[in-house]
Amino acid sequence: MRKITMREAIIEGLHEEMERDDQKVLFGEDVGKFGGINAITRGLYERFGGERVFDTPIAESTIVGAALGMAITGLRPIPELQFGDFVGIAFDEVFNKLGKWRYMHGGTMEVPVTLRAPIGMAGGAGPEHSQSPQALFMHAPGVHIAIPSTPYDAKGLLKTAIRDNNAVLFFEHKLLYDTKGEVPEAEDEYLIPLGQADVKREGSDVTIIATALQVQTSLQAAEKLANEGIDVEVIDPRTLAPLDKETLLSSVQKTGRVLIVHEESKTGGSGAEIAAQISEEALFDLEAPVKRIGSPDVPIAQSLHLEPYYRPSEKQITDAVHELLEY
Amino acid sequence: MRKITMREAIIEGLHEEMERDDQKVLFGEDVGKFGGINAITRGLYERFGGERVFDTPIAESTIVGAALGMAITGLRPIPELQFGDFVGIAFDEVFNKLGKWRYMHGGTMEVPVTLRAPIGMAGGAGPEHSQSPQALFMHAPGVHIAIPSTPYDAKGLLKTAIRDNNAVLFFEHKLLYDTKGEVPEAEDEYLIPLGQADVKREGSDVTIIATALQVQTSLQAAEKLANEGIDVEVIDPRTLAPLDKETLLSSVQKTGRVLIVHEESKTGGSGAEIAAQISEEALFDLEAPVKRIGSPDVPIAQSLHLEPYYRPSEKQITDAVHELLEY
Amino acid sequence: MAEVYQKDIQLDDYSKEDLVTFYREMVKIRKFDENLIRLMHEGKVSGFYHSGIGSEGLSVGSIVKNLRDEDYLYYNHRGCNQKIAKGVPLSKLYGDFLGTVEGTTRGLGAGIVHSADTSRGVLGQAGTIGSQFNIAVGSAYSAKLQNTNRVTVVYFGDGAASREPLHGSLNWAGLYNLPIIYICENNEYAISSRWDETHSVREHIADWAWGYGISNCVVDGNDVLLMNEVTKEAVDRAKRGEGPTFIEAKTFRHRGHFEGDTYDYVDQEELKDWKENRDPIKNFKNLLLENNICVENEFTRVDEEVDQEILEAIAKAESSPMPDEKRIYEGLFA
Amino acid sequence: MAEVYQKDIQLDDYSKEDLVTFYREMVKIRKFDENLIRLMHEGKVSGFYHSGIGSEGLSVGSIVKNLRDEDYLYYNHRGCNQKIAKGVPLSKLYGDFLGTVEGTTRGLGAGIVHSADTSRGVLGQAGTIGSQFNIAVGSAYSAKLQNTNRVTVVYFGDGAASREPLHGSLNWAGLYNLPIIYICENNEYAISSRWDETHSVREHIADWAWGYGISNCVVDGNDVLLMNEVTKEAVDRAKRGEGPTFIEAKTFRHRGHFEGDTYDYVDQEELKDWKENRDPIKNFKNLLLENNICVENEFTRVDEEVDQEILEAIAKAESSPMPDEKRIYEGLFA
Ligand SMILES: Cc1ncc(C[n+]2csc(CCOP(=O)(O)OP(=O)(O)O)c2C)c(N)n1
Ligand SMILES: Cc1ncc(C[n+]2csc(CCOP(=O)(O)OP(=O)(O)O)c2C)c(N)n1
Ligand SMILES: [Mg+2]
Ligand SMILES: [Mg+2]
Repeated sequence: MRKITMREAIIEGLHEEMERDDQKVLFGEDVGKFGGINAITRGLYERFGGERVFDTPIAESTIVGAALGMAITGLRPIPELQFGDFVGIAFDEVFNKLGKWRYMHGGTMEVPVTLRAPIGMAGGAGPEHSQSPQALFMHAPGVHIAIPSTPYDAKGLLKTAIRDNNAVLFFEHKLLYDTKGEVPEAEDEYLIPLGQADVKREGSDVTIIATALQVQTSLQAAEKLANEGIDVEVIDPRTLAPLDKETLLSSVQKTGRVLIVHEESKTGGSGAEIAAQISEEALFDLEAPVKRIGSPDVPIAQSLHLEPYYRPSEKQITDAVHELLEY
Repeated sequence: MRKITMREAIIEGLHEEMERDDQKVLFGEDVGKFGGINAITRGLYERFGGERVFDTPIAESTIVGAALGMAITGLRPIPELQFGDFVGIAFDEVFNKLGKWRYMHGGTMEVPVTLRAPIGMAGGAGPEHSQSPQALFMHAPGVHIAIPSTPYDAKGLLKTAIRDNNAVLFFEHKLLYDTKGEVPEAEDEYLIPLGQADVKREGSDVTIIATALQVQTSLQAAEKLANEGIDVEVIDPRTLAPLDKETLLSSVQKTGRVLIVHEESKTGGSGAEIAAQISEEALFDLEAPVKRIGSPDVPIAQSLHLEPYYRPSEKQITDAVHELLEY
Repeated sequence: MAEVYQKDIQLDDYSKEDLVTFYREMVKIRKFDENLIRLMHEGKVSGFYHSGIGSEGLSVGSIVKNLRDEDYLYYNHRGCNQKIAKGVPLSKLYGDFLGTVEGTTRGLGAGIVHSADTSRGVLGQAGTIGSQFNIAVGSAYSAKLQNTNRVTVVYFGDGAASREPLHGSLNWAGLYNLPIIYICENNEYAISSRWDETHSVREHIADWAWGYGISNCVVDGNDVLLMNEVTKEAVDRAKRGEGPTFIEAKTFRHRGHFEGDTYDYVDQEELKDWKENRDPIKNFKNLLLENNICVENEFTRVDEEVDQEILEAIAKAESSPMPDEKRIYEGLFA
Repeated sequence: MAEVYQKDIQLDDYSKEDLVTFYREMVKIRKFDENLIRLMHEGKVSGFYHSGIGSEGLSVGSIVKNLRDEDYLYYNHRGCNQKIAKGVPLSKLYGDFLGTVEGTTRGLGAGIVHSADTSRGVLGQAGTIGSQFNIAVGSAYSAKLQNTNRVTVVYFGDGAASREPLHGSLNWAGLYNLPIIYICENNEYAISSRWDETHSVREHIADWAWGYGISNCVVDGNDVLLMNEVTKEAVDRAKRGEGPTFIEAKTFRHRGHFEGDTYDYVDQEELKDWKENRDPIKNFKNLLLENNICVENEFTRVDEEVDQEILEAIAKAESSPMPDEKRIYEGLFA
């Protein structure tokens, strides 16, 4: 199969879905002629014109609020936040409006919004341009959360998200944009359902549950551990909501040892909910405590020199696996 | 000891702290002459004047942002959000600015802001005026979270919060305002440190960890269970950040059985982080799965008739305790 | 500076039927409100209520002859005035207060906020007042992109106008030249705060729109005909593709912010003046009487018909069941 | 409509010393920037950088003779222009880029955003541009309540001006009559978007302030003396208790939005014109030469002194260590 980058995979997904019908409309800061600051919307303005692909003022809550207003009147908006951190300035729109508008107004309207947002530490962008805010929205009734780790997943999930009649928050880790992976040819269309975890590596000793960039780090750690004869299973939930509990729990049943790895800060991260579910539903399968690795509970320093102390590392993972195996 | 309501306790706390020095300034919507929609700021305008106690326009992100700007220039602001749900429209200010301004600018400034916000379902206020958003801020480096369940705790925590040189989010459950409890006379000043859980009832069979209104519900359930000979311990963390892990873990060690009860929706609630910490640090003390009770993962219906299906009930608690004891 | 909209209105330009319709709709709104308050006192209503009595003219004038079912409307949180004027069935609105499945929310309950009727373009409201500013420009963009000539109208109070999203919204509206009409129901108070104690304006709230190059004006919101005219111009402008309009309509609350509010923070003389001399229904009725368009018993008949309609609506809403617990698990996702 | 600020400036009203100071500060900013870009190319700098070259006059003119250490300043994200003009030591700013403990953040790193120097009233910046609008009114309120006569100045770009918080901020500023000055650095672009493609205004961005009853004007931001005069009036007004001012200062970026930006979305002729004919330093230097206030080699000396100062600052910053991992656990709480 051909190998393309996650950036290319997302661009393809956007082009294909924009092509399918005229209701799709894409907007955000610098997404038009400029093609997006991460070059993810490249070519769309030229192909679909300035009414369907347009630059907005710098006004994030208006961007997300307007997306809702479009969605309930027949469009299928695909807004972009320039940085995922900016969910904070459109928080009410994301948390309370996208997720609840349908339900709280009785359940007749549909909110087919796909909100794209790049996340993660990616080289000295500092405390307000490096965060991974996805966990907050696990507490938000009514929104789906997609967080791909490979080009294949990114394209398949994005297309599903855009076709879904509910709000999907689509978080893209910036350091993954340039990573390559196998993706079917454009003519071989595929979709990945929301709520289906993917076992990225089978194993029988320890289960690692990881998201986004940390899936890659975990797979590298798993290779290292394999050399030592430790057989690690790596699972990527791919969507945090819906969360594919079954796949996670059945792996725990098999291995009895769980490590959760994510880039958002540890306390209150997505690992908290996942660990809680495991301790609620699979306690007696566990042979060791549920371990979590997240970034430290402090704002992210801007210095490149310090960034590695935040980003969960291969070494942290192998150490944690070793610890788990001591039980 | 005299018994006063939580409303009276908070009013007293505010008056005492405003009195201590001129740097305290209190503002929000209708908090001045009107005395606040929950009558919590009653008498302050008359006593401290319109510059230190003032009504603002309806502009929540400005209210919180301005509080930060005041705090770093020598004041000790005590802003009020009229409803806790409105943290959503001041989210970036609360999550990214109050908590991070000091750290991300090198650590020299201080941010002594006490942000008060009434929370909880309290009679048909619907999906955007009934929420309990506190759990979100466990994921926010740099902010403290206080959430009292009694008049005594409310006053003691509030006074500590106002004197603290960091941002404290102070969540007041609306249904607690009229509940009475023992509070020392005004002249007998006391403070309650942040980060110190309170064992509201000692017991040896099951540990219930509950916050806000649910502490009261849990205590009632515990009474019922006591009649059956089941001895329940009820712990109120009082602050979710810092979280008094030691008190929680030592109770778990004693009982081996844990139920967490809170009003925010279950998924991603404060119970997730607490359960995760227990499964990480006290796994082998557990004799039963860690159970959580929260409100359902759907927006809160406006109908009074449906509200009881959201609010964690005594029956849910006693049922859960029975289940835990089956292990 | 925002101009005060004036127009020398010729009653002859209106058919008697239309004039009576204005009267009927205003009365319907008031009686809806009065009956709702009665139901509250009977302990049947969930949540709080913000009475819309005193500003019926504003909603009826702006909506009844100007907006079609397919036009989009975001109402405000005061009364059900705009929803009724836009044609949402009364029984459904009562159902939303009583929590029965007759309500637009099929039993979830809605109070004022959160009822919707997409068949009449009523797209709901945000519990955080002023958040509609963002949402409304989206609907307006939608209409423009889809070439539908639908107009979006967004209602909000003087207080809500101070929310930050207004800026983002006006900027979008002007920039993309959207078919949207902002109607600020300036009743001088936001809960207890008088608007001039919380707003910094050159002279009027509508002046805020001026800087964006958006058409704007101030109008007597209690004059149903003037409201009709000023909104008609705005609707026509929007349909001609000439973009947004901001209308600040002056009115006053006859009752407190919520039922139970002491309402002692307003000047009682001023309140009395608004009630006695500036009541939109009373004045309109007198106008029709003075101009010999109607006689007293025509009004009586309308009043009785409306009473009847309301009692039937209440009966329908009340006789409908409340949902069981399962209802809360329905409809989160499409 | 916002007026274009004009003033017939008499060079005689300025001491030679002050004029040379203006020159020196502008040169310092530019050379700081050029050297930083060099360090970037040497791979020593963390994060991205938004060069401030081309708008030195705006910051120097508004700050150097008008603001005291105790006045509060919120800078924007373009260059370090305002921080340098307000006197933050260069070595500390370089330290923030190089990630050494010499930086104001003692090694956390800051880039442009997030350095602070409270001893000079530099209170930091928000990574979400425009969020300072809210924070700044708090500081201004503080000064007013504490009767300090301190002035708050907040800088932001044309793009940031479209953020929703501007509304809440202008309303507070006008309402509480705060000693605050808004300086909009309108360099016509927000990343790739030309301001007239993203802003709906009557004519100027400053018109937005008009509706609030806030003093406002547009000014040539590349004329250091004009910037000095217009800001002086605003500062005096603020100190007299006459409230806020909104100044829209026109300028242009000589380089792209960030280092590495192709900057091909602007009209290259226009860019050339700004660089050749409207460079604030070049023009000011010519003015002083033409008016026989300085001779060429005086400028050369200043340039050399500044070069020296900058090299020393870099040396100091570079020779200072980077912190170890423990640093990240310091300073979260007071
Ligand atoms: C964002 C937000 N802030 C505060 C409130 C609480 N609140 C509800 S109505 C109201 C006053 C609104 O005043 P105005 O907009 O003038 O409308 P009026 O009630 O006078 O009709 C307030 C403060 C809210 N619902 N949303
Ligand atoms: C709230 C927010 N939205 C978007 C960004 C990303 N961003 C950084 S600078 C910038 C452009 C700012 O333009 P302007 O305010 O005109 O300043 P300039 O860069 O032209 O000096 C953008 C969109 C941000 N940092 N914060
Ligand atoms: Mg009002
Ligand atoms: Mg700009």
